[in-house]
Amino acid sequence: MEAERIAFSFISLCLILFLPPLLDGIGRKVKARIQLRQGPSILQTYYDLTTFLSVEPVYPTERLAFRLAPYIAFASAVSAALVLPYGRVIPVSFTGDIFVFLYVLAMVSIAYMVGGFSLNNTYTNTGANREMMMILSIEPILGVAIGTFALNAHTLRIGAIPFALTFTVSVLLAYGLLAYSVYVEGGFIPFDVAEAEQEILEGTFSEYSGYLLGIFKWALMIKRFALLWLLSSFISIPFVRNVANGALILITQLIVLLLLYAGIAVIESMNARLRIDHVIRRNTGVFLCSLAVLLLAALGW
Amino acid sequence: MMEELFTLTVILYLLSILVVLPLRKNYRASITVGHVLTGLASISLLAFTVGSLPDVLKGKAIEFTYNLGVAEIPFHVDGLSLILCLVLGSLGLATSIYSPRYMEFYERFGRSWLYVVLYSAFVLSMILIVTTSNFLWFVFFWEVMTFTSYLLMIWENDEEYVRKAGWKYFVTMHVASTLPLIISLAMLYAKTGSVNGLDFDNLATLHLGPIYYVLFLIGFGSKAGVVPLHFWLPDAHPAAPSNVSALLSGAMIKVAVYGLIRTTCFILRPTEALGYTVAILGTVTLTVGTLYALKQTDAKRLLAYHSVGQMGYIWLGVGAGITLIAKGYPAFGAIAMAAGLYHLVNHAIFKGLLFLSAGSVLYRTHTRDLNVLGGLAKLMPFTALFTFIAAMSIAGEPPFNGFMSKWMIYQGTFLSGDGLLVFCGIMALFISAATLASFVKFYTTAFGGTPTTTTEKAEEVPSSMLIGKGFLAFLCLLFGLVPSSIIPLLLTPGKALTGVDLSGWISTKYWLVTIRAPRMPAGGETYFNPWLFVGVLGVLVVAMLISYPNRPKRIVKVWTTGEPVKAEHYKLRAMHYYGPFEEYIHGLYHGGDALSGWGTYVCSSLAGGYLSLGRTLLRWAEKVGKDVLSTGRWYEKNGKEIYLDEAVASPFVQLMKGLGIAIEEVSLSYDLLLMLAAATLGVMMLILLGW
Amino acid sequence: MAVTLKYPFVKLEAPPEYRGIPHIEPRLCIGCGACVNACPADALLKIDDHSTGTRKIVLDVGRCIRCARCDEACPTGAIRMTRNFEVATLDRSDHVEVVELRLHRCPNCGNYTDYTERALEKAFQILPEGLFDKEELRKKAILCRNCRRKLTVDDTIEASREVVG
Amino acid sequence: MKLRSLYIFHLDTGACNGCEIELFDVLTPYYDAERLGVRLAASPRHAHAMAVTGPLTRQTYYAAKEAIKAMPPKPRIIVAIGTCACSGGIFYNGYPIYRRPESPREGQEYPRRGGIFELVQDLRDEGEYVGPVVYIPGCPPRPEEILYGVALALGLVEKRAKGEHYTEEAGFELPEYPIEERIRLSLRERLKYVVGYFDREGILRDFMELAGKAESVEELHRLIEDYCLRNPDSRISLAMRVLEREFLRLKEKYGWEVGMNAKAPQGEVRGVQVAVKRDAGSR
Amino acid sequence: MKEWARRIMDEKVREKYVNEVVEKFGDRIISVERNADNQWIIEINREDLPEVVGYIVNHPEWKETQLSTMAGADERPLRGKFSLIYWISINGASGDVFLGIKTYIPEDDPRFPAVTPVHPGAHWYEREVKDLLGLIPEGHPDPRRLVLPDDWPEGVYPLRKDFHYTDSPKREFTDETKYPYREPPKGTAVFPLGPYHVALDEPGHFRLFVKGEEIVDVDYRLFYQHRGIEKIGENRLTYDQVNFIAERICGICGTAHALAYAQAVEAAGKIEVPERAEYIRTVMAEIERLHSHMLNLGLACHDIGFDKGFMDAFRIREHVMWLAERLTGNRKTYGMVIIGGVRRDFLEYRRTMIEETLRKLREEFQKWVDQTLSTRTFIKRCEGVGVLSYRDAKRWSSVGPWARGSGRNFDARRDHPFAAYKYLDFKVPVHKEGDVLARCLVRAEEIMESIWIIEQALDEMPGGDILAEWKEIPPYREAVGFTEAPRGEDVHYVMTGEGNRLYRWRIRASTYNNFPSLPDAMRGNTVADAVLIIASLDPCYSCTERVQVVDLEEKRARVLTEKELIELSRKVSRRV
Repeated sequence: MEAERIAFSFISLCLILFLPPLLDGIGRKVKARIQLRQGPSILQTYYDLTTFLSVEPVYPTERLAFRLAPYIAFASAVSAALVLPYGRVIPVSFTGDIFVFLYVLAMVSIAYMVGGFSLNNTYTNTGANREMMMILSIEPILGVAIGTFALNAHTLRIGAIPFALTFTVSVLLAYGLLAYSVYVEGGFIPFDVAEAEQEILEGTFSEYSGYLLGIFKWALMIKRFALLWLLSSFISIPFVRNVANGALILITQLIVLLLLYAGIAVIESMNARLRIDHVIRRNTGVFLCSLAVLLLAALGW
Repeated sequence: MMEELFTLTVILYLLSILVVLPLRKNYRASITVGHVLTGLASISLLAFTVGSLPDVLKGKAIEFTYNLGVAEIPFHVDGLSLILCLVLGSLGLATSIYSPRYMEFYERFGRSWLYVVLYSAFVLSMILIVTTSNFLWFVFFWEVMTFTSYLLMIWENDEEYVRKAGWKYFVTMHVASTLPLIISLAMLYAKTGSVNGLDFDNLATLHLGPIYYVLFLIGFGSKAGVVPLHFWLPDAHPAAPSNVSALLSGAMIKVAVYGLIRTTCFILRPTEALGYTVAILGTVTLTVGTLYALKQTDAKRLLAYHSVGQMGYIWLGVGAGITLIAKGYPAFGAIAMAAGLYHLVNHAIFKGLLFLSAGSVLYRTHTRDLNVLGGLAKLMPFTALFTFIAAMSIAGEPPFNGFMSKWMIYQGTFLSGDGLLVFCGIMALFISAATLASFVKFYTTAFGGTPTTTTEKAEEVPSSMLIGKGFLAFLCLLFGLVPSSIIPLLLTPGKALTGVDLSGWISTKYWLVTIRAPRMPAGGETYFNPWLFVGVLGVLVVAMLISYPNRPKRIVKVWTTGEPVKAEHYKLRAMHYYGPFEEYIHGLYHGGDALSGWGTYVCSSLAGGYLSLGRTLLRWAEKVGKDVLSTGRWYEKNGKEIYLDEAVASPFVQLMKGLGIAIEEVSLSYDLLLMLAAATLGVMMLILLGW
Repeated sequence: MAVTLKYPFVKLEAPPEYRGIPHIEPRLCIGCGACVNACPADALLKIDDHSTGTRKIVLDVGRCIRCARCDEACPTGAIRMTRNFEVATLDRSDHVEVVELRLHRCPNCGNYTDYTERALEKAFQILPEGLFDKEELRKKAILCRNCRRKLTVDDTIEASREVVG
Repeated sequence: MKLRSLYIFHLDTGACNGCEIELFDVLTPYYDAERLGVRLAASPRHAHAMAVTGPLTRQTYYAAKEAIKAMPPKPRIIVAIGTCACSGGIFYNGYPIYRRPESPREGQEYPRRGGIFELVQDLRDEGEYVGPVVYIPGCPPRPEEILYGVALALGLVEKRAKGEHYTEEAGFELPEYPIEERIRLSLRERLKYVVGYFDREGILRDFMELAGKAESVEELHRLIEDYCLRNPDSRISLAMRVLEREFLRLKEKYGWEVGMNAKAPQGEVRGVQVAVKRDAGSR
Repeated sequence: MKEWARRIMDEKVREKYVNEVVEKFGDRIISVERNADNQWIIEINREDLPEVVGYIVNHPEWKETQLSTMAGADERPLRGKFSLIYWISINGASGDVFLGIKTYIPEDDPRFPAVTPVHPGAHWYEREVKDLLGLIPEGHPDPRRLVLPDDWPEGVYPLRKDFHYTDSPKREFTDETKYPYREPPKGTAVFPLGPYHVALDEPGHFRLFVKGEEIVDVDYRLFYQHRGIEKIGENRLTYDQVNFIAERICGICGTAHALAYAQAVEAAGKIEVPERAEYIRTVMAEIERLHSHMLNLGLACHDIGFDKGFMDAFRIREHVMWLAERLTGNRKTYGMVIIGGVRRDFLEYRRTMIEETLRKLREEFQKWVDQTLSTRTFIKRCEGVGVLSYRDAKRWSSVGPWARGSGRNFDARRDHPFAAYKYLDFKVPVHKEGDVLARCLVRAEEIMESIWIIEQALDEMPGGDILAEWKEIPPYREAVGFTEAPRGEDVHYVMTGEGNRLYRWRIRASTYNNFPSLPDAMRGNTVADAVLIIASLDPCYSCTERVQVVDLEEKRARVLTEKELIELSRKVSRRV
């Protein structure tokens, strides 16, 4: 058992670190195909990343906050991903870890914001500002989804929720809310307002260069991976929870993850970016509707 | 032994009052000496707290009585009191270290002796409030606390807004806080017939009616700044000197929570209705307070609104605890209450620290307007670091203390299996993000970017001020990383209330915490280990830093897309933050416009007598002079945007318009005011002692 | 499906109508400089060196705007737009095409004229047989401008003298 | 140098938009530079390469300098897209165009100076590192050409361009045509007004072939009618007929004796009749 | 000639306009001269400039009248005076008249009363004249530099004849010599957009003064791309060569510029262009419009992150590019138009190619329109954004789809029929809403119209030569040439000179008239929309900005449901 645990933990660490660029590459390829072009190689994101990581950065400020932000973001993203289930193993697990997951993931955004606000540049400032507003508007929806799961499963452990869920109307709706909030939080088009390239030059990133940028981008990819892995675990585990074989569960999770990435690529290429006020309005609307889900859950449906 | 330590604390405070009187010619010396004594007093209070822990954890309270000859003051120190003692001790210590240098900023007002007298009286009154076990004395000290805090608050009395905030505070406290307490005191006195009968033990044996719940809720709620009685707070706290703000926000409003728990849970019975009320009031408070805070660009006003918001968390935790205890989940209820109290301690520490930091900024730059601040991290690195720790704590980021208490509050609400409480938890989660947003703004506008014309001459504050803040920052980390150092203490009130054994529900080993919910599937609970998190994060950061060393060889210009832009213009100002979001919740902010008319109408018809008092006072004020009246008009004229909170409070505003004009006149002369306050105090004391 | 072309990994021909980079066919160029006059971008240079008697027609593809005015103006078809477009390089000297031609030397005074030997030959080709007195023309045309003027003046003086005389 | 990923920042130093749009085109489905790892960067901080278009006006000079200085210190590849960026193009000596003091504004130097090189040289003088410059001439270059240049920068293709220096040794040819040279030149000039400069060479070649074959004016006329029947393009037919008329007119003018292939007609009115016929035929 | 064209080009109608002006100002008019078919030059004293120009431009009945161009010239070698000429076009399907209001300014007192206070559309023209010729407009609201680079010394005027065209005088470049931007209004931050912003293809600096994300005001500095083309054209190049630099004024609408230039010279030199050449010019101009509009629609998608729309628009556009390459030898800068005609003929196979491409294009573009307009996020981003009111459009003399999206109903192709347009039938799409979506729709509809125009032109194309021979152009004659470029009316003013060279050449690109109205469209929108609004202007030539009073009340938001939009797009496509 211990050997399996160590093996799975190691595999999960490898997945966390090295899978996200591949998934990003797949997303890019799918998008390219939808646009009827050949698109980059699936490994292109690795190339991009290694190229960035080999380039010496320039520093527009000597401020420590600016220089440390990418490292913090990276470390937080990896730490957040470690509380998720990989097969039957969760590298780090404890009660209420879903909040820790959210807060640690929020640290990626905090690093993004602090980096963006640490120097006088309206582009980075606006990017950071928008990132915060995104979090503000999506947090209650995520909260309702978690609340519904907690009411249903009576546990707040990510590892335990999918195993303990009983499927009711409210839980199914909560899945929808979770998927929506994961999509928004991941900053996919039309919700990529914080890193909008054409409007605000990728926000905070507009001042990062070289390996600082590489690390930051890597961190964001890991963040997306963590979010989608959470979703894919929630989707896949209830179907395979009686299967004892951890490897099989892991493979199911991976397949669902791939499908999610491909699906997201399709949605992304079919949409224009929204404005931040559109996003807030839409999210608030979803939140108000989601209260009905909570009511259903409270009534036990 | 413990009793003597406590007495030493009291004596040291009294001594500090006496010592400064001969030194009053020398501003600095008197304040330094006074604060050395108060610092020592705080240390002795901390020593008392630590020393009493073993007994208190076993459930034994420390009881003793001071016989003053004319009256006896009984004391009863249990877990709940000790939590507040801890807060008062640590905050008192920090402000005592911080204040001597900081008060130089106010040297032009002179009167150092008075400041020390008031400071000592204020802190001492709070210590006595949380330890005394007699309701009469409780109310008496409560009044002392209100008076001293009022006088400290209007220290900068040549500023219009300070005087305005002062009378707002004074009036609201007397109408909404002291009055209900005195009414309940009178009713209880009528019931028991003796001062001794007002001992808490005795009162607990009485079966008191629901009217007391209402009176206590109003009385303590208004002091704690619970919506809708919070409107005085955002004006009052920024008006005071920052070290006093730290005490006001860090300690005084916590005393109200103590009062609430002490009265409603220990004297009265915890009921479901009470619990829900407290929890919902808490949720409303945290939502309203924080969303208002989001919009502020005045550093201290922002912090003050956050005090409102964070009090909401405390109330939510306590309310959830009361509900669950009343519903028959004693263990889990105790945990939820502990979560609320945990947040109480944490909030005292980080909010104290934040006010001290804001004070440091004010001390060096003479402004608290976040729009004009910037670039201080470079000039005041330690202040920046401490502020960052405090900001991350209040935003609830792991591994700081705010995260631990919020995490426990979420657990307490989400796992309660009660839809309403879950909703409260969701709002708390949401508002946590808003808090983060607000503090990202607070930190980055003041400390981020390049220095502006306002800040370019700033430098780091003196080391004594830094030590004061450093102590609090250390506590932030300590309570975040080693929650088990305080959780057993926090659990004692719950234990005392329910009398159940909590082992198996919550366990604390070294620095590890685990919580079990009532209906949680059994097994598999593991510990949350902040150190593990810190370890993983640290290892990753260090590993990346080693692989990609981060040493700027030279600094290039910021990218301005090719055309040079002045740095001062190339920055979002504090007021620009979160514009679209605020615009979207604009309705909440400005619903007041519509509500104010309606509210005024309803309230005026409901509380005719209440208003006639105001009208009488108005008539009296007219006699005082027409120019004085202009102040009232000023208030009306300049309140262009009527916020929702003020609309709800419109009867109070009506009243205050009258009262305020009177007090305005009085407060123009500080000495007169002092005399008046002393006289009122004396009269009250005489009345109380005479009974 | 994907419509992407495989270029640059496979060869790709430009369409026959394409105006690619110009190219001077050195065997046809007579160094007349018509293209130089026509070029709006001054991509073509005419550099005469009267000391060594050479004329360089320099084509700089890196300055050429590919308007095909030179193609249009060239009397011999020496400069043509090709269909080649792959001229990216790291070294600008790769873009330069130089045709170095000999200038005609005046047999009378020994100075170099401002036209090339080839231009002269081309001129003779254009002149129709028998239309003019070819020998006479040859005698005059090969002279440089100064000598020719002198010859003409001399002739006139002589003729007038005949008339007067 | 072999890069598998190239973030390009686009720097317009006063171009006419043609090159910009072609640069955009390179990213679109038919050319899809992303498959080579090329992406447009949002900020020079991300860029490995700078795609420069335009002749470097004085107003853009300072901003462009800032932009290149804002790049990471290496590799700082410069991709000069278009003739203007390579050498200043048609605008090279306009008054608002930047030139280094030592660069002549009029001159006989070659390769021609101007464009981005002036800025690169200034930066190098200041001690800034600037990587290699890839010159992609064209006005505007085709997207393929830009792809080729980028591929060259990435080391995916070989350089093909080569400077040439011809001297008299290359040999000299005076090509002989079936018809007299001065008539050919006149016809060539006339054709410009009928079908334009581009198509005239082919039509003239065909015509000369026919004229060479024809023994008499009637035969030439017949051959041309044949040719027009075979070739259904009305414009070419028209051109051929115009050529025929012009040819006969010139023959008439210069006299039939000299350098004649097609024999002179017997009667004087012959040429006129042909012309009338052509007018009828072209309707 | 079609009936509508005959009506517009009616001699009586034309004279009515001229006569009214002459009658109105009577004695104050020094001379009236008809210098070309539809062009009159009226000479007046400089004091009367604002009154006369203002009268014609703001004439209440001549609704779509506008200031087309204004040129200053250094006529000191000829007359010892500077000259100024304001060209006003009378549009709106009522008559085909260009009025040139000319005045002379003495050398020793180079001042004239500014027209800008009467008609803001003259703002840049007058600033430009000040920069390049040193003629000072008195009473002009914004005396800042417009065209010349920041490091250009004061008092050197490049367009004066005593300035040699290769000179490039310099002054020290310091913070003081930097362009004096306005101080940001209180409580705003600066959002510098450009010169090197990823969404601007060209350098231009927009200084957005923002409150958070909301744009409060805009200041900007353009003319980064000022290349001194007019000076080069007047000095270095011959008549024929100028065509090629005219084509390189703008890489997107080069043919329109080359055509406008050629038409101006043809009008001045009275050169008759063969009819076939006119048709070929028309086809080329429309092909250019096709690619330009598709480009713009694609870029609008790109700016809001709608990559599918961007890629598809460019994919469809590539057919046009390939077609152009086959027809002219290059994908852009066609090099087709030359004085007197065109340079390449349409052989049969090229005709077939055009027809095939158009068939493909119509089908695919229709699909694109359907798909894009059914993307809700796209509509959401474009609707009610960047609203330019009719009043502003008129005030600033805006042209092209930018103005037609705001309800201005004029088009140089219809109102001043040039090339072969007088033989063809087409509609001018106009939308009244004034937002980005309206402009997108105008462009989409124009694409369909263009396809229809090309088809007609191919069908009706006559035989004959494609190039007229011309020997010499008489010196010192003035004329304007005008075309409807994809972005609106392009006007070139020429004054012929000696030695096969121009004396004065004034280029007025369509964007030049559109740019100053940009701040009006941008105010009140958010930063996120800024690049979209700029893209919807479809800027192609660098111009500059001005200061003016904020007038937000005019802005009306419009609500159009998705269904209506789809209907609309269907309607567009069904028509052709």
